[in-house]
Amino acid sequence: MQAEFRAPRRRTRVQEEYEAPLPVSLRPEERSLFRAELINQHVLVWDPEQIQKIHNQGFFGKGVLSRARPDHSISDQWEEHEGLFLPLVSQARYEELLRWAGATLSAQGLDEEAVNQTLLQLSQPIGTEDLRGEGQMMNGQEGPGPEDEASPCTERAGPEGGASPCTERANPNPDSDSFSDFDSEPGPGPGSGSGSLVPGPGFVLVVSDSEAAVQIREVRRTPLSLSEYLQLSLEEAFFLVYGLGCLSVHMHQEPLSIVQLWRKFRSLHPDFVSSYAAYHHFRSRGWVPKEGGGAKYGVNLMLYRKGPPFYHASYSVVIERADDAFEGSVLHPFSWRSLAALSRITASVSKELMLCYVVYPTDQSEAELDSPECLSRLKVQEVIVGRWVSSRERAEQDDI
Amino acid sequence: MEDSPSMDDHQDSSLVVGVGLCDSAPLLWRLQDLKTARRLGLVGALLGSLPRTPRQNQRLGRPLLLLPEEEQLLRDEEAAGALPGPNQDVGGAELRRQFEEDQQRSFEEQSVLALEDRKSALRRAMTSSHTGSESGAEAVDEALRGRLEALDHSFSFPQSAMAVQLSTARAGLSYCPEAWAHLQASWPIREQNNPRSDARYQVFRDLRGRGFYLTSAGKFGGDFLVYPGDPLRFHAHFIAVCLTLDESICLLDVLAVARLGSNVKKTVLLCSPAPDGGVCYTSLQWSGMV
Amino acid sequence: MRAALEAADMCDQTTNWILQHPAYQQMKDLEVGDSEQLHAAFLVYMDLTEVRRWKEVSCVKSPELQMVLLEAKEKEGAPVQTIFPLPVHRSLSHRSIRQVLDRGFPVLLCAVAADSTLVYQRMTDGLVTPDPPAGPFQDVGRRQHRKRRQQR
Amino acid sequence: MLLLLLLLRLVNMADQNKTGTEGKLFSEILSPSELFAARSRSHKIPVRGQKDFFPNDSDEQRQRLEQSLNEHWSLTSEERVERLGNLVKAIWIPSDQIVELQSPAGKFWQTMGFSANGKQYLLPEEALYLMECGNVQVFYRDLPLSIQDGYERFLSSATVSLQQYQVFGHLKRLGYVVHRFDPSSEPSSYAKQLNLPQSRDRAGRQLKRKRSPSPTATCSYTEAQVESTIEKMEEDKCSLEGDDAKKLAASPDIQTATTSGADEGRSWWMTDDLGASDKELHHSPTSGSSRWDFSSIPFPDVGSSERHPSCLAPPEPSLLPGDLTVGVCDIASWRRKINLRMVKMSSKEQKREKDKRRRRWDVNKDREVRRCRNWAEYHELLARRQRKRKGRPAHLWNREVTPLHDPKQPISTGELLDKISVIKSTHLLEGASRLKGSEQWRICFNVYQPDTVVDFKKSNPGKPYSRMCVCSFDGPVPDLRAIKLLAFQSGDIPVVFAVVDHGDISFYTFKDFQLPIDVFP
Repeated sequence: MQAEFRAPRRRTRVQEEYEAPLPVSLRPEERSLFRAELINQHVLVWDPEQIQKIHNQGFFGKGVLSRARPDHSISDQWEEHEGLFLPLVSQARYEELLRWAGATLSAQGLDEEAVNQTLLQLSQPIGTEDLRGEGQMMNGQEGPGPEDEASPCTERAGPEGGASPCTERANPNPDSDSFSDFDSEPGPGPGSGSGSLVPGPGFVLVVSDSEAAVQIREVRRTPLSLSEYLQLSLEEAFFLVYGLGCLSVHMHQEPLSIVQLWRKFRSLHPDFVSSYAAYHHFRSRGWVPKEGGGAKYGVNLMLYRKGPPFYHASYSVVIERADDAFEGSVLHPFSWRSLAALSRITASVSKELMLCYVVYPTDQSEAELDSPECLSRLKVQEVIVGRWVSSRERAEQDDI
Repeated sequence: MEDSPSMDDHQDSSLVVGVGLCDSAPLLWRLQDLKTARRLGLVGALLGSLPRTPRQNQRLGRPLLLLPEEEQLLRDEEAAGALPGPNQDVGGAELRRQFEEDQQRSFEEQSVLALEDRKSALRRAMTSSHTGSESGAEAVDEALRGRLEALDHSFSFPQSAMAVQLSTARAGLSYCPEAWAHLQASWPIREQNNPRSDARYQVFRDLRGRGFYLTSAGKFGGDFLVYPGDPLRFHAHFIAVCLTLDESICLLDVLAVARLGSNVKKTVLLCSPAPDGGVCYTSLQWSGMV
Repeated sequence: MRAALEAADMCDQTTNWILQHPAYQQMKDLEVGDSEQLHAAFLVYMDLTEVRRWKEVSCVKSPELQMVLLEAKEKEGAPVQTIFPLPVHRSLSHRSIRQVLDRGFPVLLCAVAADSTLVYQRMTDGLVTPDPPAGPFQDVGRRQHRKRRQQR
Repeated sequence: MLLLLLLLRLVNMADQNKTGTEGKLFSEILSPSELFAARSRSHKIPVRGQKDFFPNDSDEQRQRLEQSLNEHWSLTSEERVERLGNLVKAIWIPSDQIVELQSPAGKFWQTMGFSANGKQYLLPEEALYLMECGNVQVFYRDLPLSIQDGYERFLSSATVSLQQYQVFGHLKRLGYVVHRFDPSSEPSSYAKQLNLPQSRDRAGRQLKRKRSPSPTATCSYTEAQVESTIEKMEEDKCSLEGDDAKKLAASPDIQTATTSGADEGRSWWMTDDLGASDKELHHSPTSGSSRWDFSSIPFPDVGSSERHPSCLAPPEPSLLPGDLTVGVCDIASWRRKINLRMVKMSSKEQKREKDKRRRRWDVNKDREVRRCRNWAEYHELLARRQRKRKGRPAHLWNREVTPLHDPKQPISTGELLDKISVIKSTHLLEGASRLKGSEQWRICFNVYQPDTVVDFKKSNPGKPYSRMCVCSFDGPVPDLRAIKLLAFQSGDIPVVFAVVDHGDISFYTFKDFQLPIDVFP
């Protein structure tokens, strides 16, 4: 008995444009390889521009400093100051940042004297004229403003990506490899529009706390920059590498081959083959699986049509494995109790509960599983768990 | 928390609950047993069709199915007695004769009652005709009186009109003392001697001891729904999830049940028997952090 | 001086700022031997400090669990809470939760998904009666939500 | 053990002054006047009031609780009282675990019970339900059975379990028609595929119904034998199962081959392995133009409904490899074996097939490949492409396993998805026929919807609305094997898992699904 397909629900207010289904360009001349690092068993993308592409084209990963879209900025509040739009930072917060910068410098072997000198230098107020002189202005219209409903950060590759004081350094090409075709695209150039100007990243407006005796309001350098990173789940990373060929994952500065990556991920996550098979399957059907959403509902994945900004999730997915006899060790030891809970939660948010069984052939050896080529011998069985309601109450009906 | 009768009262015979077994499930049949169980704060679940309106599922009737924990609590408190099973044979022919006599007597009594009923109906008609229009009332009265007199000779109460009872509970001894002993020793109920069912029982006992009422919480992903008072009058406050202290649970399952709890505005309680004989409770609530 | 400034710049593409962050270093010094949990703890730390702007966020080691826990205050003057970060695909036992509760502070369990999504769950010792569903409180959730939207 | 109506009442009265816990007698028997009075009692169910959230010890709350409890007890205490004339009399036959009617059946006969040897019978669950409804009074040894007797005597692992009866009663109370499921009455998938007419033999059916195994009992030896025969027949065509078989069945000109494939003998104008030949047809890079003009080669349509000669002429020798000679073929014996009915596809299915064909990656669709006039040119093209790929990162491309897609060679999203679709989808029926039945997972009941009751005929109940598998809440959740097994057993009728948690029953379905492909440009 086939479950009927229920149309996904479109979000009512969509505030962004759809860029592309996947981060592979249709134009061959465009940059085609992104770079990520494997750190602490997690895959992180650093480059702000790449982050935006990988996230916005297929909704891979999550910004480590953001709730969903990678859009962290040093402050939620931006204010106009002498014609410049600047992120607002309290004195206390600024000093906290200074302390961290100091700790970092000490850790790098600088003596106390040098550290203090550096910090003093760093925290000097900067005249707005100097800022303008640095020629790092952006069009204020594009810049974030406090009134902007779409948060300061929907803009791509804008100043919010990171707050490095060293913006004059171009994005260093991370690869020693021979990606000669890598053309680092320049970020959005200064526009022609009028309005307040947004200086490049690295500058903040420091304002003293309201109780403080001396009121400060000055522009300073950011002592410490925390640029947003995009964290990819292992499945997302592997799909970008193996499925799309558009990402290379580095560990200790060395790029990993597909098989190396596969082995590494399997060692990190014992169920990686199953979870990846399910992930790959959903991607190959054009859907957007998100693991983070699943955590909110107690499942492995949430499945979106097109992407979370455009549609509500349609399915909560629990991944199971089965062998050829359709039995075998289960990943998620289900009881009716836990199934009842999942089914109820899923129904209460108008989604459907899907069990995704990854079926392994019995004759598949451990050696075979050592390469992603084993995927072609796996099968996927999707099952929709539904509840049947018996009582469209027929209370007084004459039963025969 | 409302007071519940102490379990120590079991010396009082009225606090002995007769339990019948059906397909190895503990069922209560007799009203007094149901009431006693309720007084002990045991809710159970009604399974049968309601005699008054059998074809609906909103309100059900006897029998009352006890949770394994409810049944065990009664046993531990020596407040349960085994109802005799259906298979002990007692004098056949004698009983049949008694039954027929009883039916006959009942029929006779009901005939009398039916006749009386008919008569009083006619009398009511007469008195009501007096208050009606004056003209013709006499004639009507006359006719009614005639019918009233005729009733005595002509009235017949057909056998098919006799009301009979389809008894719910089987009549019999309230419980057998020997069977009671038997019940405590080897009651043929599915004994689930695993750590989880032990945990469930200890939690049940502890929460009941604190005055809560408990019902099954399967559809909420937990073991018990915990009510601050009789479920007839109060909403449940907690979804109790019973587990041993060292049992490992998937974080995803914790998230699921906690999410469900906040959806239905109940606190999820993780409950584990502690080494000191008590129970540890941990409340899970939505953090409000999105 | 230029060199020193560059040293302070953690956006250097060859060195991840996470690995250089003082809080990360502190967590590493706790030597819990569970780098996945450590990373989870650090993500939660960053969320509390950078996104939610909690105060006095610090890390401590749970010797029983061999895991990194966090302590923090929601705002200045608020009571201390223990935050228990855990990767989402892990299992846990009630005993481990009790060990965190035994620290004496209210506890937030934070599930950390592989893509760094965080789900916080409040845990309290004993029976905490829920708020009544009906009445004037019914709308609180929605109103708060609206308030949050307005703040943004 | 028996219902000791009068005796016990008398004894009870006599013993009323007897105190103490031992030997106290009990009865809840109504007096004739109570019975008489019960005729005019209400049938309304009182409405429950709003519940409170916190107990506060107030008198008001106490009063409301008392009122609720009183209402509750008065409702629960009520006994069933019926006019004798409205009761159907029946007797319990423990040896057969069955109830025989002694007086004419009521309306219920339309949907319940069966006749055999000129007598009318009710299954124990039917009898118990009708006792609970106050329709039937069942006697044993000339004494009426109480409801308790009914539960304790009728329900067992040999008939239906208490949990199964809970589900049965729940559905019956809602008006559904519920019958025991008889696996032997279900045509096998093989029979279904052959379109064998279902036996409508009334007597046969009813006999079967009587003998129908209880939902809990194990299946009999003969049934097992029948099943194994069917299994064997199904195994024979197993090689054709799955997607390939479906594809084949979809194109009419090879449809006949599908069926004949079940036969031991092979047709000599088709290749042996149909699945493989199908793949080859679409994936092997064939050069420029085809030498064979398929539109001019007649393929034998053995299954055609039109009159055909019983023999096929030998194929044109130029189409055959040189040293092969093929004579005339007699197809009459095959025509008798195959299903000659048209396979009708719904418009949905047709569309799906069309989509499938469209999505299939065909090397010949590649414009550059089409421009190649011979193998040499094609090889050259491949080499050219190879060279182009040289600039690619070595750690991804110069290894044993390479990415599925090369971002340097842009293709449309649809093509891309197609290219990376390396994991096959399967469906619940695939490979399900080879699964052996299980004791744990059984379908208990056929369920028919209440609105069909008016036209319902027991002799020809038609297609059930759903089928019930009753599970205990403490038991396991079906694994994929169980889901497949029951889906296969039930065919196109949905299987519902009725899960009994104490007094609550929840119904779950596990339905086959294939996520549609969603392509954005």
